[in-house]
Amino acid sequence: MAIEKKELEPVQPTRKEQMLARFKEIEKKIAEKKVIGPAYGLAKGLSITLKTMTRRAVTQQYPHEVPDLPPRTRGVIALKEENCTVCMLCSRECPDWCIYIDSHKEQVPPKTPGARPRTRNMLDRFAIDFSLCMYCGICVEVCPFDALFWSPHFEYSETDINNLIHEMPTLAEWVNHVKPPPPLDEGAQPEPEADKEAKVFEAGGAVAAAPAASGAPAGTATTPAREAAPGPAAAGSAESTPAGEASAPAEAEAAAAKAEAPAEAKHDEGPVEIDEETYQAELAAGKPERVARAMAKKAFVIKRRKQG
Amino acid sequence: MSAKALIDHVKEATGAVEREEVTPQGQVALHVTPANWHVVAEHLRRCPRCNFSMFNWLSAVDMEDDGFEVIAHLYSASSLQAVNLKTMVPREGGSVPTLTGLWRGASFHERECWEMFGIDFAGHPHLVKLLLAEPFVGNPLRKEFVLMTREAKEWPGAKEPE
Amino acid sequence: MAGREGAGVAVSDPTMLPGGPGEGIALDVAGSSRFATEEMILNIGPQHPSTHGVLRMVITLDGELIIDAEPVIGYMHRGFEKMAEVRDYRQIIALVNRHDWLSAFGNELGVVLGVEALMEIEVPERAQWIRTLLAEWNRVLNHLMFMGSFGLELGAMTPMFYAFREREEIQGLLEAATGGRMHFTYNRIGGLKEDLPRGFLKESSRLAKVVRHRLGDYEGLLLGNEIFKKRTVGIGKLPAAVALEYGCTGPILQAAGVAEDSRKTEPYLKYSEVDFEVPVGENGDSFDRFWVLYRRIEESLKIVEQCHDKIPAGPIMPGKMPKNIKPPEGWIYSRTENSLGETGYYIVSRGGKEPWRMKMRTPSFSNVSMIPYLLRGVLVPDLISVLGSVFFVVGDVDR
Amino acid sequence: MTHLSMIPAIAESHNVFLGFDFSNPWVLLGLKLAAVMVFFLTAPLGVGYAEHKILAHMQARLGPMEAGRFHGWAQLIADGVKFIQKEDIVPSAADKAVFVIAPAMVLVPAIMLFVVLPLGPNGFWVENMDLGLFFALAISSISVIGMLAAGWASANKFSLIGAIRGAAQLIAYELPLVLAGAAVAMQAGTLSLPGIVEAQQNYWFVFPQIFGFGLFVTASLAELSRPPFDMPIADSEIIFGHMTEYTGIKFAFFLLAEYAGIVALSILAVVLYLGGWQGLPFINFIPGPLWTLAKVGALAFFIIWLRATYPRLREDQLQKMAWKYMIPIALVNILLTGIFKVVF
Repeated sequence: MAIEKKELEPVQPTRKEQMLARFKEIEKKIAEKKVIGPAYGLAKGLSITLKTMTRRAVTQQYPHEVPDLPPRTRGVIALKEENCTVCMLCSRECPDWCIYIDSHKEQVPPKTPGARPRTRNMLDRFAIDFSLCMYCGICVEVCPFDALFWSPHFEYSETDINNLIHEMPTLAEWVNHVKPPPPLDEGAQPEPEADKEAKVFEAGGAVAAAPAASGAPAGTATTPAREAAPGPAAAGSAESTPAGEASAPAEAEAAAAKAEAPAEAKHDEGPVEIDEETYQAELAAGKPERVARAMAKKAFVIKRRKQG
Repeated sequence: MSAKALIDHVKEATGAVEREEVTPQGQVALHVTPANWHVVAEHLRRCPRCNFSMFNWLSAVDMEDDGFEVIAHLYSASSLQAVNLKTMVPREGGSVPTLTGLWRGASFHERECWEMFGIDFAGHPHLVKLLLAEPFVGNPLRKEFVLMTREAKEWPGAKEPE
Repeated sequence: MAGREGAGVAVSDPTMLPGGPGEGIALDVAGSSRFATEEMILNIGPQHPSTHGVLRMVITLDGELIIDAEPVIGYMHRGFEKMAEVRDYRQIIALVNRHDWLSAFGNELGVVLGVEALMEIEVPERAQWIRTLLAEWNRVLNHLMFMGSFGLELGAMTPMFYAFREREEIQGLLEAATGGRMHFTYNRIGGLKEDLPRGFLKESSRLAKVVRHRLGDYEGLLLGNEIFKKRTVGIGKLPAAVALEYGCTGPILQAAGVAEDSRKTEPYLKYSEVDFEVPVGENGDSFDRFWVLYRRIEESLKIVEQCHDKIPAGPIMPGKMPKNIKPPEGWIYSRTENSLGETGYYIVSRGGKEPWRMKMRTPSFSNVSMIPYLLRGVLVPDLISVLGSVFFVVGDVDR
Repeated sequence: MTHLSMIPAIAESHNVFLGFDFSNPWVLLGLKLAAVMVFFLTAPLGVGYAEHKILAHMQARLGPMEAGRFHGWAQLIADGVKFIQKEDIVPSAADKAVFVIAPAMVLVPAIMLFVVLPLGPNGFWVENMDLGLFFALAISSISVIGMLAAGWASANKFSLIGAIRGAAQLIAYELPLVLAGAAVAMQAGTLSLPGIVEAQQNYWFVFPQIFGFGLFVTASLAELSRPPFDMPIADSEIIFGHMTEYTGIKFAFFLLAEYAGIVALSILAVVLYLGGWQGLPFINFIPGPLWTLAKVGALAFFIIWLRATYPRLREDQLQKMAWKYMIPIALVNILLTGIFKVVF
């Protein structure tokens, strides 16, 4: 099957002039170098490397010098477990099926005496298998209650792949590394919900300071996705969030009413401290300090919930 | 050459076009029978008016009961026109004449399509596995071929919060 | 070893034969034909320093002269097309980031443009401009990588480090906006994930100046270097007709003398509103391919700079978006001029959340299928010069 | 015109070593051997470390910074320890005896080269041979046998290609090297290396022998397989040439020989062309050995600088360069030197 060779028109006539001009430029370039001499290029190269040698090196000495990563960096996924309502959205939207959630329903005594007791979902297990995770951020994006955050933290390598399944205490621990979202570009459209989200962020105590307000408000990370989130999920979450609950998501909803928010935060969501008992017990059990601290924090939150 | 002019021209010149298709986005598809596959392709390649000198890609789509739709995407660098040449072959024993004699680049694409769908390319001089390992059994892109990663693992999202 | 070896080596693909060997160099290697020498089969790869990835070349040698070459691919086949069939479109964006990991942004762009066209979604102006800006930055990232690695393969290691110096800064810039250094996952059907952070445009324009300034280093170390010219001029000449037959696109086709660039011929995003040129080579040899790459960086920086002034204020997602991304029944072939050439996604939708079929047309696949044409009749050192200038990413070849 | 007998330093007793007079020949021998080994083990490490740092800074990096705290000065020592600890693998298909002996065949000539190289006046050398220059050039080309042996014994196609390239290259470049050296010997009127240095009292030979110097440096680079002539080990084509299959301490021996080669050929170039230990006028108070080391350092820097800057040539282009250009130029150079000697 021999091919009949025929010349095809390689270039569109409209661009022919442009091409010719380009060719001339190449020829000129080549000619220029010829004039200067055959060793011009060799000498030029030497001068470039020598010049670079006199400049400062760009290396960052990593372990001694910690990189300053931007807030949006997808380093690791942090979980603010108080905010999780076990809506399962993240687990279902995950392309890698790497988020495992266990939960149970619990009867919660009514807030006002005489009202009906409510049931709510209690999170038993929230684990992310980082050996499967592809760091796409869809879970963070779909989370309707801001329980998941991206943290720029990246130093969690393990020597055994099984250790990359990180459970709730560790995920909660990483919330400490979350940075506030950066202020948006001047041309960005202000998000109507952004104010509220910034509040949620503050209330969580994840970071000391929310972004300096300055015109454009922060925290649009989840907004577009929320609009696009499938209907049933949104409905489901509404069901699982009984009104008047002192839970974090409810607080998020209520945060619009500005006066209430701080009061409630005081009631339930103060700064997370360490439960000394658990901490010592965990340490004695030979757990790493980091894990022990996380477990202790968890114990503290659970205790506080029981008291409250 | 506009899409319409091209379709008319090919229809007239070869008489082998079963049906044409222009999508709302303006993309052109010519449907032919497997027997006319090579004839139409040769016309598109050789006719100076068409001059589809670029073989862009070739693949297939599993149409379930209808069989497989084989698509060759051709492009003309002179008229900046693209055309999808399509034909339908049965699920089992489907065969299409090879285009390797017209465009050298067709070889790899046909080998890939052969291993992925099990469509034979009659006359291909070197029809062996390309991307898959030699001992691999099955045609992965057929719909009946299950994706093991989705079968072997339980979907964690299947749970309802209880 | 048995299976692949037997299939590949014994009968090399005869379709490669017409058209004759690559007219690489005039062979005046002392009388290689006079001796009755035995041919040697050499496996280059799958693990070899110059195949940047797991491409394997089975080459038949007479001395150092390559008589036949066959690429053996598939070592990194991950079944992307099958995987795409069980993912919804948002998940696919994260998936396609990863087949050509050096031009992740361009890949996701191809998918979202296709789905948007199918669903007839109007993308806000601001989002389109930001997409254009980031796509060009991604192109610069990719081209810098190949410029550096080409130098490294020819034995000049410094350009590689310079390339990474620049890449590091650009990656930092893109990370500030997208959160990823390589896999951006920044596009969404209809627009973008989130808006640019404050100060991004300022930093971007500073960086554009810096990179443009530092391009001179590459010109001095490679393009203008006599040894580099000796190694590349006239090596691996690819005629335009052959390049088209193999479906080569991007810098390789442009180096062969065809000004085909879908940013010009079928403008998408905002490419019709910015001013840039498509560099065209003369001889289609390794030097021209490299030169086109170099010029493409310059042109991309030009586009980047124009974008800074033209990005309007406004939303980044359309006001009315359908709740579920379910394109209507139909098909579309969405092609974009990606860093290495034409990346296309043939999406067949049956109205579901997931595509019925998504064929990925990747530039590297076509480029690699063309390599044997260039390799016949060149020397082993020129194999490196050819492999380095036929730009491919192995993940993009094998998908 | 200088004559051998006119040079005072050469006339000194053979018992003088490093400026001291020794009466016991055994002590002298032991000291000489120890000096060669110490120099052989330290100077290449110095060059190796300099290469790490200079390359790094030319590439906008820092290079080693950890080993030994201060700017990674102990990096090469750490490397050596690592090499010793590594598993010593001999491929099953290899020709074992040859495979094992090949590194020694490369290493020993590199050590022997240091016997004749003079660093300073008054006995800063081990042996002042009358045929010093020829000895040096002859010994430096023995390593090609080790290279071929390594390539052949490895039973690896890449090694074989590398070894054959290396052999072809060494043979091609030995010629311009020797011819350039011959012109210097003619000019100096002696083959003794200290004698050649003494002959440069008035002016360095780099001035009359500028072409010879260029040839000598280029040919040395080719002989050392240093970029831009590193095709025998071209790592992007043939992995690492004849060293591909070597691991651990054997591989370290090859590397040590390479860096010792840089030092040795730099000293040789300094001795032949740059006046050896002869300092510049007015700053003559600096001792001779320091002058030599400074000049060697400058040459080594230049060699490293080339590595940072240039891509490598192709083997056939290199051969063409040797046979078509460099050897004729070297011959013409000898002719001109001869005319120069006769006329003046």
